[in-house]
Amino acid sequence: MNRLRLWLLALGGAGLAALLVAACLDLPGFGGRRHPYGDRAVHASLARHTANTIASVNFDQRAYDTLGEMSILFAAVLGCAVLLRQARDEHRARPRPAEVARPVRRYALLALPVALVTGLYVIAHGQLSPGGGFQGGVVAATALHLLYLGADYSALERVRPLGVHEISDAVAVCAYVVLGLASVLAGTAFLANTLLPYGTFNTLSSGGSVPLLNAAVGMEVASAVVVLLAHFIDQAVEIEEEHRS
Amino acid sequence: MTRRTAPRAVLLAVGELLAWWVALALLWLVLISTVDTLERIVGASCAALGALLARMGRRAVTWR
Amino acid sequence: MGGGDVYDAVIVVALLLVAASATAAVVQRDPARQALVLSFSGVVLATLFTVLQAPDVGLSQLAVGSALTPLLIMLSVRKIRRRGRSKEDTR
Amino acid sequence: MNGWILAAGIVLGGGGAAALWGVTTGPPARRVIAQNLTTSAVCPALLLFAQGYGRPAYVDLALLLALLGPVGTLVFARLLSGEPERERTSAWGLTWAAAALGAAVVVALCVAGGPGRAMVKLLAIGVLLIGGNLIASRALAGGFQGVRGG
Repeated sequence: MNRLRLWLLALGGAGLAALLVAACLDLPGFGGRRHPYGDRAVHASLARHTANTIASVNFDQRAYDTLGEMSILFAAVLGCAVLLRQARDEHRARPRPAEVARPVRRYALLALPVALVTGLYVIAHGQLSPGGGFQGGVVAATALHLLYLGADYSALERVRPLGVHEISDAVAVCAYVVLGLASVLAGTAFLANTLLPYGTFNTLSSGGSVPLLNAAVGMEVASAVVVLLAHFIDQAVEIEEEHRS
Repeated sequence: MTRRTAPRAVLLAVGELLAWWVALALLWLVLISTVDTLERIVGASCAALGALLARMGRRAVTWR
Repeated sequence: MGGGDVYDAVIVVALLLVAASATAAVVQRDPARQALVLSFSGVVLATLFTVLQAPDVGLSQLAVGSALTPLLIMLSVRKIRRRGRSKEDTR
Repeated sequence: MNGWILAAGIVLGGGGAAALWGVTTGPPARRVIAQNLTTSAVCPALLLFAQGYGRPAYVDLALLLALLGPVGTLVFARLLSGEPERERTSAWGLTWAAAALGAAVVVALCVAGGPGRAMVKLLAIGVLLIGGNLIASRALAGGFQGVRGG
């Protein structure tokens, strides 16, 4: 049976390889001068005073796709929360507090605020320098878990109220949609960047609604990752099955 | 006048928060490229958030 | 080595490292050790994106691949190992 | 002939190949040390790229790696400590060499960049990188005694 599967894989792989080679033969040269999409994206981004074209594409020209990406993350974390919840035949065993070397604990307590401020910096400057809501949100969420690495899980639970993060996750998604609806109410298209003034180039207030959408996505990603990790750590550290004797 | 709201404890708490706030505000100023009023406002609020989290983290670890 | 070749040479170095680390990740069977190789290949992949002038994507790869993915994998490995150990106790 | 890009390529190639060999072979304790050294090899390379390409915005990548690299190693040090054999191979020589490399690159870039906020940012990244790596190797050398509950 295994041999048949290998043959099937080989056949499929050969077909895919042939198609890929055929497609690559008439690709435009690597690093050529002609970029029709790039030129238009950069032109639209500069017209709306957004220094980072990727942020302009993400949150202005294709903001609707980012709404899709955000709801994918929201649904994924929701799925994890449902799957990893504590079942009936499981009980929570409080783990013994772990002893961690003093310098490691001091580093965790020191790096915790620095990582949070760096995450917020990456979110806030999404439309100026590389970064944005997604990257900064993940950094801010990872910063919180330095407490789990530097001390133990009970310390993390004291600092991170899970209910607040679940609510802020939902609020952030709604904020993104409401920002989109605002432009519909004003008579233009959904998520169109025509309401707010574009501000002066390369400053924090430039780009119209791009920084606001960036902040909403940043908040959503940060709380979604915290909720996701909370359920993973619960399962790995606290929840244990009843021992059927 | 419980132990936590004794003037000395409040002073210590405010001192710690202020120290963290100043350090994180400086870090923000170092990170950004152009400095203007809006950057300072956003930086000050992010530094305040960081200082709050730093204090909560320290108390969560030392509280046994 | 001409002036412009350095830029291409660096792209080749990054590509080779990504290819080697990805193969090593696939070959490795133990999930805990695979997480280590994945963490390494994430960092090298972020460097490849930087070299190809895509810093946003590189930043995303760094943010997710350096601390979040290893944490998720290692927590799952610990959960499976703990369940395995409790099964042996009860048998 | 862009010297910065050449230096970055050498640091990336050399450090990356050594770290890859370290991560894929040998006992788990040594693999985690190799993972720790990956951060201290690739972060200076990213700094050199930022200088070589003339884009100060790329420094944020090195900042993020200097901040999250040690966190990743702490994750492995914490959750991998369940391994049966417990011999502690802590390669302090390698760690100090990597720290020296990071320091040298940061100093060279500061000299090239000249005084200013960018230099302070570089120094901050250098401190984060070297401090983080020393703490991570300290954690690997027995920072988590008997972490069963986690």
